[in-house]
Amino acid sequence: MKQESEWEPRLLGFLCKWCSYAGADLAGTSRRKYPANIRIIKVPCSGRVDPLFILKALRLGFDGVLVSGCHPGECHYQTGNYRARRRIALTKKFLEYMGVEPERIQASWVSASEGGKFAEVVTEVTNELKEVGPNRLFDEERDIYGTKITG
Amino acid sequence: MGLINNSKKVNKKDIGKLLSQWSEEFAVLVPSKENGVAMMARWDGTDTSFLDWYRNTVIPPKAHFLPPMEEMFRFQKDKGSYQLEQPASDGQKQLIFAIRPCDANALAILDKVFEDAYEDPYYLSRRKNKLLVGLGCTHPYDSCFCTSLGSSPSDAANVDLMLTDIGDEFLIEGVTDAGKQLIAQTSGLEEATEAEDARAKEVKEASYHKVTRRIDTGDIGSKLLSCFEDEDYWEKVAAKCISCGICTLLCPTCYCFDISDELVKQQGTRFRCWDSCAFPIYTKMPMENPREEKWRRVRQKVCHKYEFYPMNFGIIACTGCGRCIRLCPVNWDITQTLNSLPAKT
Amino acid sequence: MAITDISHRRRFLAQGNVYLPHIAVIEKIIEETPGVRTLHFNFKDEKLREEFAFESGQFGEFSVFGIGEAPFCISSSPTRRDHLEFTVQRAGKVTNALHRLGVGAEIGFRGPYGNSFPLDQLQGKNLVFVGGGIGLAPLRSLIWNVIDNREQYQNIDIIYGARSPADLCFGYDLDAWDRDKTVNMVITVDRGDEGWTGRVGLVPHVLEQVAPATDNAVAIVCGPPIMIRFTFPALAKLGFTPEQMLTTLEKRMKCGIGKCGRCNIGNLYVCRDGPIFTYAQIKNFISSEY
Amino acid sequence: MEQRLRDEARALLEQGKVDYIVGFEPGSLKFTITPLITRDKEEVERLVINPFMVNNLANFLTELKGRVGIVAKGCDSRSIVSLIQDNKVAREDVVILGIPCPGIIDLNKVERLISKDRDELGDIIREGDKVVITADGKRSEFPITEVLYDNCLGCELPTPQEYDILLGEPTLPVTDNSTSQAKIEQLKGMSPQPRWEFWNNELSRCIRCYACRNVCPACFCQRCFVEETEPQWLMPVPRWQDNLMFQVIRNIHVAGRCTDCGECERACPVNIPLRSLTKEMYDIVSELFHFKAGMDKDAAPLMTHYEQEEAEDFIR
Repeated sequence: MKQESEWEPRLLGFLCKWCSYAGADLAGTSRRKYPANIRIIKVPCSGRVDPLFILKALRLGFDGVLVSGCHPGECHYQTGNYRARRRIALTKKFLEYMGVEPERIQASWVSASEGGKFAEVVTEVTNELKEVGPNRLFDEERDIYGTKITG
Repeated sequence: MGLINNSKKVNKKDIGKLLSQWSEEFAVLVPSKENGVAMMARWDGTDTSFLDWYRNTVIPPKAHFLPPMEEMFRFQKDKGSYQLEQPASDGQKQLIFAIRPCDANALAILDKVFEDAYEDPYYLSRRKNKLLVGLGCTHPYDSCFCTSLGSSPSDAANVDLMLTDIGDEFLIEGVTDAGKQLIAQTSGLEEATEAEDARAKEVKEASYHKVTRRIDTGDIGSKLLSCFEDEDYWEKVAAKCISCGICTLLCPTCYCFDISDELVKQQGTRFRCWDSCAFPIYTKMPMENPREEKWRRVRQKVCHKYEFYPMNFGIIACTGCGRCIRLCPVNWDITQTLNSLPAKT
Repeated sequence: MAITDISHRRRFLAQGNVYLPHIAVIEKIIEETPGVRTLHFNFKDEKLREEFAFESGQFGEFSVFGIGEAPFCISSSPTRRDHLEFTVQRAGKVTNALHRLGVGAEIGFRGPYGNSFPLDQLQGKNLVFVGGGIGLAPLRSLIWNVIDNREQYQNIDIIYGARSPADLCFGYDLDAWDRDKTVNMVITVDRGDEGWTGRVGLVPHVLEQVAPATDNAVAIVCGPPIMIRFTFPALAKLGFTPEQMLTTLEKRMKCGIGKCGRCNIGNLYVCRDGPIFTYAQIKNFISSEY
Repeated sequence: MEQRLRDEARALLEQGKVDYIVGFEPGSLKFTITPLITRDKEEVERLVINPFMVNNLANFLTELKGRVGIVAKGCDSRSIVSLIQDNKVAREDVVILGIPCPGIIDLNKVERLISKDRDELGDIIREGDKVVITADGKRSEFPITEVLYDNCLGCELPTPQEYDILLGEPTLPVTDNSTSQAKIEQLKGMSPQPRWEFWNNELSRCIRCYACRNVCPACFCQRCFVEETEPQWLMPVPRWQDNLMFQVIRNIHVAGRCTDCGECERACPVNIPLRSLTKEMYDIVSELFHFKAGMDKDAAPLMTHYEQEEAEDFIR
């Protein structure tokens, strides 16, 4: 078991390839420092991000999920980010109601030229996740029907 | 068949003591409620309030023999090689207290499947390890129809010992050797008087007549065979079914299961869990599905219980517990279907 | 000449839990068509490799650990036992995973399950094999079995078809049987292509054209359900009785041993009572359940 | 009203205006109702209207082929409208026999009040704002709000807004918002950790019968994501983790379609308080997007639509 102090949050980022992914690239090439806690999945549009992806990431033990797309009005497909906004808003609110810390579900608008903003977002989110602590949401084992008693 | 002359009795007030005594040897399961859902669960050592509310459980006791889900084995991947590991048995003997005759009979139906050809080690080890203490019904539900299936609310055919509610007391009769042995080992049981034996007989007789729902099982297999291809009939019968799994998953005689794998970071588990012929995916193959349409699935459910299983094992795979009727969200009632089969054409 | 008893089954029971797969290793992979491959495998355990026995027509439950299990017939013949073979069409989760595996990969195997072709009742008879697509796999086990004991059987007709020339499986076997003077081999495709000079036509139609004699004959059919459905009437037209028609069926199966429930046709379970059936056994249910 | 319903239904079938009538007939158990789906004009004589007609019949619209005359309470009519919005049903293919609904009686509440099972009760009679229950010859009276379903107590539309024939006068709901919202408010009062534990405990009872999904008119997918195998999003085994994922995604999928008819919770055989999920989602949708399901058949479905300025505050 790792000591709590050594623990580093694991963040999964779904980045739109037209803007935020390019923004992340720019952050890298311009040597902007940001935490290495993020793993990135490139998506064709933030509108591609199904709430299932978010939930599955949490189920697999990621401490937080970041969906990042183009600023309103700048979607390559006109409306993808608006649709994403609705979905993520619902998912976040609903999971919060169920008892998931809202910090675990994050979203940002980062354009291709905002390498600096991308670095800031990842830094902020990582810090927030450090505050919230590790994702133990799905760890507990329950055996309500007594199926573990094999006899 | 109980030993009429050799029956014992226990006062209802002393049930807690009796269960405590049995708890020394067995893990005792009793009717319990989890947020209003009745099921057999580990006795907490004190609570006997189930005597006031218990008619039958929602979750059938089969859950303790064929659980909703279980780990079949685990596997570990190490440099491309697999090591399999079976779950360890804790060897704990169990006793199910107050199982109803219909649910005990259902286990005999499951036995035939799990003993057939290849033995199912998971089911059979759980089965061998449990003692069944039956409790005759004095308040059958309006959905019960056990008497149409050659059984009755006091049927002791598949329990180890049988309790009959004779008022302030339960009459106790040993049925199997194991049951009789348990009675012999149990201290504090009194001999029942002749009057009490007679009272028990009356209770059993009376309970039989409290079951009012009837089906006609005579010739049912050939009736079903003759209307097997009657698509119009089955479509009409199936119309209101919503294809959920309640009637099958919670049926004490349904045994269908699914097997699936999970692999997380080189650590894998093979699970098995309840499955239902009501689900379209149940028979779905990549290219086609023999039971895509709802009426085919409804027909399968009915025919399996009343035609196919009897062809293979000689008895009907239904014990008349009525759960499928009570729990159905649209009141799809198998007894209505069985009573309305079209006559031979 | 009727086939009356097809309950032949060899039950190979290793000690213990019937649901625990044996570990086997993929030794060779043959890409039959773009979506079909044959995998050669052998058990890891040497003792098991020696003792394992099966008969033509039996199947096994194959595991890709972490993905799941699926049933496939053993497509090699028990007369050729240096390894075992099974043939897989890419279709679902498990078959896709099997198509991703390479030589040396470990899989799980449980079996053999089910009954087998009733060799004792086929001996001395004329055999008509009717196969479609990957449905040749179970027939192939029997065909090699029969050819390896050629003197025990009379005429052999093989009518095999696929949707297109590219979909013909087991080309190496087809060539061998075609060269074999004691075998009448007929190959057909639903649609030809530029290079195709052979026969074109659906299997049931070609069967009627070939019109094998029914006297002392047994027809053994395997293919996609649609082909099976049309082949039985074609055979009946030629004069084959339901007891002279054998088939091997495929259904969704999870346990392979008659318990999990889903593979029934009427009261018969394909895994437990089959996969080999006479048409007489299943004709009541096959029209609506298969 | 019942006779008029039968007459209208018969006329619809006789005049060939519909192929099917979908309504309620008495069930086979006490106080139970069952859907009647028929093409037979004689069978419409079995149609009834009573305070036990729980099912949301809109559920059958997506599977019946042809034109359907359907009995609809307020919430059901909203489900129909929602299906029309989603192009799952054409308005001209349904004849809505609207029923002003004064609320449906929750037999579980009755059982708890009287401490008897439903088959042991003599009678349950609604008299205006009261309910009279007899059992063992004993008569007890309760305010109707004590036995109506929680969702009925929060009903916003007891009388269908969209109908072809309205059977009876528009009615006002008997509501009790604090009872209707009690469970949800209680949960909201808890801190996140116990709330999460509450849900994973409740969902650990789930046996994955999918009754919640299959009774739901808003769950009309031909193939549900739980059945997908490539990729496999969750395991078919009833583990609480997988059960919870199923419920969360189901709720997101029906957001903007759920009319708070309460059928999922009623159908659940293991008493999972599913309405405490669906109603909260309903309220979230209403709060964030000012959208209520099934109110306007010409409105765009929630998730196909957006406003330039909305729900931005959580985005960096």
